[in-house]
Amino acid sequence: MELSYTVAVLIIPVFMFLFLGIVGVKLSKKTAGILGTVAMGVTTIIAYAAALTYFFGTDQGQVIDGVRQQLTVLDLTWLEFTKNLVIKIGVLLDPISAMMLIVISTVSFMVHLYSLGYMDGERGFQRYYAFLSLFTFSMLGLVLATNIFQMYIFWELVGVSSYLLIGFYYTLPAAVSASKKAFIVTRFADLGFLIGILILSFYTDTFDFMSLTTDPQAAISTAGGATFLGCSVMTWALTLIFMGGAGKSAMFPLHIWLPDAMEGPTPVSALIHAATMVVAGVYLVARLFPLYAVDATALDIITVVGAFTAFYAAAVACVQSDIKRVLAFSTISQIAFMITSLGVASPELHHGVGYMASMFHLFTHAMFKALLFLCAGAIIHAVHSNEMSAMGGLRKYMPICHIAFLIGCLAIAGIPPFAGFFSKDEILVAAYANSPLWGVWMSVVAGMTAFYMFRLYYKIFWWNNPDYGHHTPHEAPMTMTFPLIFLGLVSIVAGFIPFGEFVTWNREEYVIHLDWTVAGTSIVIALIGIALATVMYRKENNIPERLADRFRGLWTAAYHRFYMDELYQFITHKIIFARISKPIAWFDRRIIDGTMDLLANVTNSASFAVRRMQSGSVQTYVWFYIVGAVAVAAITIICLI
Amino acid sequence: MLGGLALCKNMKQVRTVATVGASALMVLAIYLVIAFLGERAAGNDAEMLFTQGAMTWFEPLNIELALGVDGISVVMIVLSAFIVFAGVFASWKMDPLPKEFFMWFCLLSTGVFGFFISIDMFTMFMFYEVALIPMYLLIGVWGSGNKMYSAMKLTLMLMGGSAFLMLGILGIYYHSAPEGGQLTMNILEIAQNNAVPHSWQYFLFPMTFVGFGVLGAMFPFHTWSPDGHASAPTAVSMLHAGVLMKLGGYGCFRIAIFLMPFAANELAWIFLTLTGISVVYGAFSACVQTDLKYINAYSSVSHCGMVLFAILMLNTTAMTGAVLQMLSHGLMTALFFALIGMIYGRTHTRDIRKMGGLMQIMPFLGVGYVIAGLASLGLPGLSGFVAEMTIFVGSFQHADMFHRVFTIVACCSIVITAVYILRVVGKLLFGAVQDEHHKTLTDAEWHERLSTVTLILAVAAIGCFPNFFSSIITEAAEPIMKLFA
Amino acid sequence: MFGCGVYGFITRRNMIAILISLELMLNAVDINFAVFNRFLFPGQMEGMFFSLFAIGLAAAETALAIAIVINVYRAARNVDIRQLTKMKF
Amino acid sequence: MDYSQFLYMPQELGLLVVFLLVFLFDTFGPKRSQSSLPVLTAVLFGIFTVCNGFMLMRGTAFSGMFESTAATYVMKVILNIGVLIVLIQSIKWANSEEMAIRRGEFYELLLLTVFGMYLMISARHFLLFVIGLETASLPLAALVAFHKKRYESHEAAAKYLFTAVFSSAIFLMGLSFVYGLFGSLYFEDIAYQVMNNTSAMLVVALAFVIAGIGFKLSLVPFHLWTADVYQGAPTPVTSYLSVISKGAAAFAFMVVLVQVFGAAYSKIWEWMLYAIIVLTITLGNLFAIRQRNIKRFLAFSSISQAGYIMLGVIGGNEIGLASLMFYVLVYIFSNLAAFGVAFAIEQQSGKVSIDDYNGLYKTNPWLSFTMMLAMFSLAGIPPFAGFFSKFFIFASALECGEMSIYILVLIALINTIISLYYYLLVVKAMFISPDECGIERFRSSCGERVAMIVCTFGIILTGIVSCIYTFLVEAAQDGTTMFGLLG
Repeated sequence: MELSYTVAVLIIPVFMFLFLGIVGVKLSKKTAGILGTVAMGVTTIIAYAAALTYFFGTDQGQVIDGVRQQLTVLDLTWLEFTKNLVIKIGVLLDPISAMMLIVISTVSFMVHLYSLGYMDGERGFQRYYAFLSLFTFSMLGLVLATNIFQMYIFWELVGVSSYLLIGFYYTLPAAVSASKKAFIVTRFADLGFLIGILILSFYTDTFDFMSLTTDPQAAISTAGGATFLGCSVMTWALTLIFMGGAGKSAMFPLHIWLPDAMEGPTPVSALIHAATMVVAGVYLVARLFPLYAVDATALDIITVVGAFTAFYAAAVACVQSDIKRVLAFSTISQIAFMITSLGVASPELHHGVGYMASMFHLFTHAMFKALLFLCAGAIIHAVHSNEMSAMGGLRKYMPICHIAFLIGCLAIAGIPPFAGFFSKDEILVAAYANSPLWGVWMSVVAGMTAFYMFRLYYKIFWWNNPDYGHHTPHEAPMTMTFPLIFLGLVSIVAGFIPFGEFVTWNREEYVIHLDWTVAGTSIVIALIGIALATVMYRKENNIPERLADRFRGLWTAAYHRFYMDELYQFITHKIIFARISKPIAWFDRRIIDGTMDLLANVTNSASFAVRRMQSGSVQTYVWFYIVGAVAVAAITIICLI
Repeated sequence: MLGGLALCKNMKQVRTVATVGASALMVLAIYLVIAFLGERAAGNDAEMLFTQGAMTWFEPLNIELALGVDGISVVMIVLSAFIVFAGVFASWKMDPLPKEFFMWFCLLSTGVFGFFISIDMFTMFMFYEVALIPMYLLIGVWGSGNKMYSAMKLTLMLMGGSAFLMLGILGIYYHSAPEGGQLTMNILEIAQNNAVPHSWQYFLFPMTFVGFGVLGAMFPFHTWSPDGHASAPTAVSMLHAGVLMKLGGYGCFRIAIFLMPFAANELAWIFLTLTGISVVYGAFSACVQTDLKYINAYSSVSHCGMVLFAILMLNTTAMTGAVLQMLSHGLMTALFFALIGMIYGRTHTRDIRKMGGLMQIMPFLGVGYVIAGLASLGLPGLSGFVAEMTIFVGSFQHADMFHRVFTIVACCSIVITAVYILRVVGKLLFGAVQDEHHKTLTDAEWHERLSTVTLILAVAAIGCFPNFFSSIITEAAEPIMKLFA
Repeated sequence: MFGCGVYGFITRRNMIAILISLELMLNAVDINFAVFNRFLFPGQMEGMFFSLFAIGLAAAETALAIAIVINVYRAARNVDIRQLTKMKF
Repeated sequence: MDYSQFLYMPQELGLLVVFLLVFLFDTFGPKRSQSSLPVLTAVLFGIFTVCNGFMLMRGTAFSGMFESTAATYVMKVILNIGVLIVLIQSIKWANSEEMAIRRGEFYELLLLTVFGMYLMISARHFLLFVIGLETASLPLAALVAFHKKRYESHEAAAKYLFTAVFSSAIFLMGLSFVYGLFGSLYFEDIAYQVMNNTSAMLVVALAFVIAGIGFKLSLVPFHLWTADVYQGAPTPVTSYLSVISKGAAAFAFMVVLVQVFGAAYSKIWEWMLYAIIVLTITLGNLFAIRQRNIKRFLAFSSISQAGYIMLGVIGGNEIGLASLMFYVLVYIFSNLAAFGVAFAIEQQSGKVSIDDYNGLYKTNPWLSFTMMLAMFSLAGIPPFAGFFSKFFIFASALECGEMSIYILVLIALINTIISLYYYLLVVKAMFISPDECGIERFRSSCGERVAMIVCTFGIILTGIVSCIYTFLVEAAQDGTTMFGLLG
């Protein structure tokens, strides 16, 4: 197959990972970094080639009757469970995976480049690049997966590389616990994913995406009317699989790991926790969308979870003071947009526009959120702090960064012609098409998005002019600014890509036409949000404080992220550790072990008890002797009678 | 043709030069695999290969010195060879009485190898006990901590298990042939006769299963494991957790399930419940331990519970998973114990509260530990994932709702595993250095590296190319599981 | 008579007395044999012979026992059997 | 009288020749060369043992009172091996100053008891049986008292003698009932009449007979003399008592129960024996746990071992008999090895407590190695012979396939764990425990070493070399009709 070179996008990073991981220590830091970046550059080129060939190549029968075909480029058997249940490692090219290829390789390459400057001089630089390669490998493997189990495999690998990267500064307790938390929470979600896979494969007897999605109705019907606790097993399976996605994509209530994950190096946050890994959940649902499409219950669950998370995260983002946390909550909120969009994307409604919108938003969001994070990284690099209070008036010191950040904010707020406007608009269209409730809800959230992003923007670049002392912030080096510029440009133009031509739920073409009522409203709402932020945060003033005082309770709750972390803390420490593990350990030591020891002790004391028999006196001996003999006889006689 | 006995003989002669012995063993084991695959490729599809022309040993009881291997025993032998090899290097500087140590160590390995190649219940049982008793001295003499108590407890509990086992074996023997037929100890013949009356199976199945289950650390007979492992010297912990506990699982299916399919089917639910409890219970217990070896021991309880759990699912996939899990757990737990031993050898404590930031001081060991941890919590690309997934998928294929629900319960353990592994890794390796004295410690030496790398490579090999192993195992598991079709 | 012997063995303190009790028991056996032979199986002599042998055995036992009792007396200066409890438990 | 019938008892005659030679040498031999008596005895007995291998004669003598079969012959050979080991072991001891003037008696009495055992084994009439039994036990009382200067020795002798006489009185009482019931003391005659007889008298008779022989075997509750006597007696005598006389009694016990009262098996004595076995094994073990004196410890361990041996009887079949003999053989090696070590240490340092063995491995590795083998073998750990003997004896017990026997075997098996515990305590003392006031390094005497080496090889090889067991099974099956009558 012509596209088989796509495999190279998997092989190069994994090779780099092993290479840098094993011999990296011996290389100089510079060599390691450059090697990693170059390798990533090659990967990017190949990925682009593959994606573009897929989208624009005409001669391979890729498009039949206006439907883009899914191409399985490679499928190697990796592990055979039964005749039909086989894990294969392969490469599946279809619109969404090709799109993801572009997203991942672009952002990853930018981050590699950026890190050359950002991570300069850090301890374990080689290790950092090794992990980045590992991540890229796993993420690409995830999107190119041909079957659900391959996806699960890479899903786990992605989780681990995220764990390793979050915990990169392993001497800091905060980083360690954040990485642990991230891993465990996603692991918990993955449990759902795994069980979902088990159920799904049990009833459909296949892991393969192609066979699962080509005829979803058949797959569902093989499950028959099997139900479990009132719901059909398929709903269970799909919901559980979504749970996996929700964990990775930080949906409420499994979102708690993401803000903490910001303890990792900022480029990592940009790559993993903004652009790529966190959208894996969206991707998962999109991948299995044909199945979800026939199960209204599962879709409803997705919608509700998505919509609630979007609102919740936006609300929290409004009051955070750590810039990376704001961005993290904004990410959660945006991903929730995508999820909601998928949830409302029933094919019957408006040609399933939500699916396309979701993917579109995924694409644009990856670009501008990566941009925002990289900007934030540059800022943090300059002021050595994550806290807003340590910033202000930075526009004079870091002009490029300022512009780039502004572009990002505008994009996320949904101001035309920036990328976010187009994709978000489609989402709102889809939401309104589903029900006005969701439409209004999502519009409000969009407004909040504009508000908190501009709050952030003003707090960083305007607000006041603190005294930076002798340590004046300055613009970042070229390796860091270039990615900013590049991504900024992408964020501006990406919205004009005719996305509907490439990615739709049934892989047929769909022409986007702006629905100006919706678009208009959303622009207005966004502008209101921006205006509000401008009023409150452009110059240093006390409005925010007064407001905060006014709604003290609400503010504190939001600031503490509505105590979700504490709740988890409570569950894990007080319930799981103290109420389950400790008692079990106690039970083990005292009861089970105790029983064993007791057996020994009883034997011992029995031994002590019987020693009286051995009195040393011949007469006692004989007494026992005769009694024994007579007793044996007597008992036997009694038994005989 | 490579008879398995050659392995043992070879071991014994070279006991003092343990390295040569272990390496030779490994070469032989690998040669065995190649020969085995060669035979299979040549179209020899007998159930057991390389059957030594069954030599009658004790004629009155029709005990034979019957040896042979199928896919499952082949992989187990390879596993053992690897761990023995690594164990020898891990105990390079054994002191005092190195000669005796290696002598007992070799006896232990002899028992293990003998067990895996026997297809006669008597020889199997004999090797089983041969493998057990050196443990007492190995722990008692070279162990640490509360070693006498642990050694005694371990030996007595395991011997208690073997008491049930002996009764079970004799019971099977006396029902091994239809009325008037020639009684036999040969497992294959018994399986062929399939003559054990159902009523007796109800009695004998629990006997044998519990007998082996004790060694497989089945709840509630697992308490020897934490104490024993905690007190044992490194190489012994490695071999014990790595191989000896597998004897339990191997025996469970080779004798209990293979010979008494009826009772296996009928009584599976009882033992499933117990093993299911082991899986979750072990994991929870591991969460709150503070001694590295205890953590690992409880984790072994959990993982080995998984082995027995899968065996009881009575289908080929789960069975394959069980054997993979034995392999995987064997290797990674050996790796764990090796690393713990090395760390303990330096810091002289195993209390995770007293250590921290070791990654900075001994990066090699730290990385090794992380890899072992990741293998344990089932990272794809390492062996744990392959094994657990095979088990889960296989178990979930069971037609019975009860089994499937239990599978889900067992699945939960992967989360708990992640919790305790990350807890340890976080406290032990990451963070700030807790004890100033630790800063001067050195990283691994060459023999320690060799031992660690061998195991890591093996773990990764299974993780990356599972189908190679799984096809060998599946093909061996199929004839056994045909009994339940 | 046998019962008497057993009773005597258990209750007497003097070793010689115990020896006498033992003799009683053995004699009871002899009489038993003789009587069974005489009344139940008059046609043969097996029981009688047995009695004779038993008497011989009893004599040997007594001789040996006396020797040992003397030894014990030398060592312990008394013949009280209840003092013979140095080794116990 | 047909003197050719003596040809059927070549072993007894051979033994008598040895006895006479020893006696003559002791009495008339030159005074200076008296110290070579022990060696001479050992050599003579060794020659006799070897010759024994070619002296199998099947047949009966004395109008059926005496019978020689392959089984009895083999049993005697087994005993010979044990006696030979004891003889070799005691060479140095017999030449010690204290023993110098009495060694002749020691050997004569010893050989006499062996003769008694031979009679007991081959007896087919209770008269001969009783004579054998008494010949085997009375001289032992004298042997027990052999330490003239030790008070314990006398106390032990007194205890032994009184209990022994008491038990023989009980046994004879039982026999008189048997005679009263059946009018004959020939085994065959009795065996045919026992069928369907469940009278109370038979039960009492059986109980008394079991008690009488159970005394020799030290089965619970007829065992209480054992520990005291073992402790008090000179160590060679103790080892002799614990293995040889016990082995002979075990065989005789099986013959009496199975051959004579076989027909009453399931009705009467199966259950008696059942209870006795459970009691013996369990109590023996419980007593053994707390012992610190090595000889007392071995005494109690030998009690529980006797319980295991009885499992061969309860099976009541050829395999059972063979397993019993095999068990005795293995037991001879294991226990004599243990006693050999204990004896060597006692000789050297006078220490008899297990606590004194702490750290023995550091100073005397070979002694502790032998001791460890013995302990493992007694505990039934493969690949040592004890494992095989235990396995076979359990196998033979289970052959009848009754559930109750399965339970019995289970109890026995659980008891092996307890026994393993205390055997391991000894091993622990030697290998693991630190030595505070350890025993110094010493070289044991030549005789002791030879004996220990023989035992060590016996422990290692007896099990693995399967032809021994096969041979025993063939011997047990040879020419015996004793198992056909089991009812």
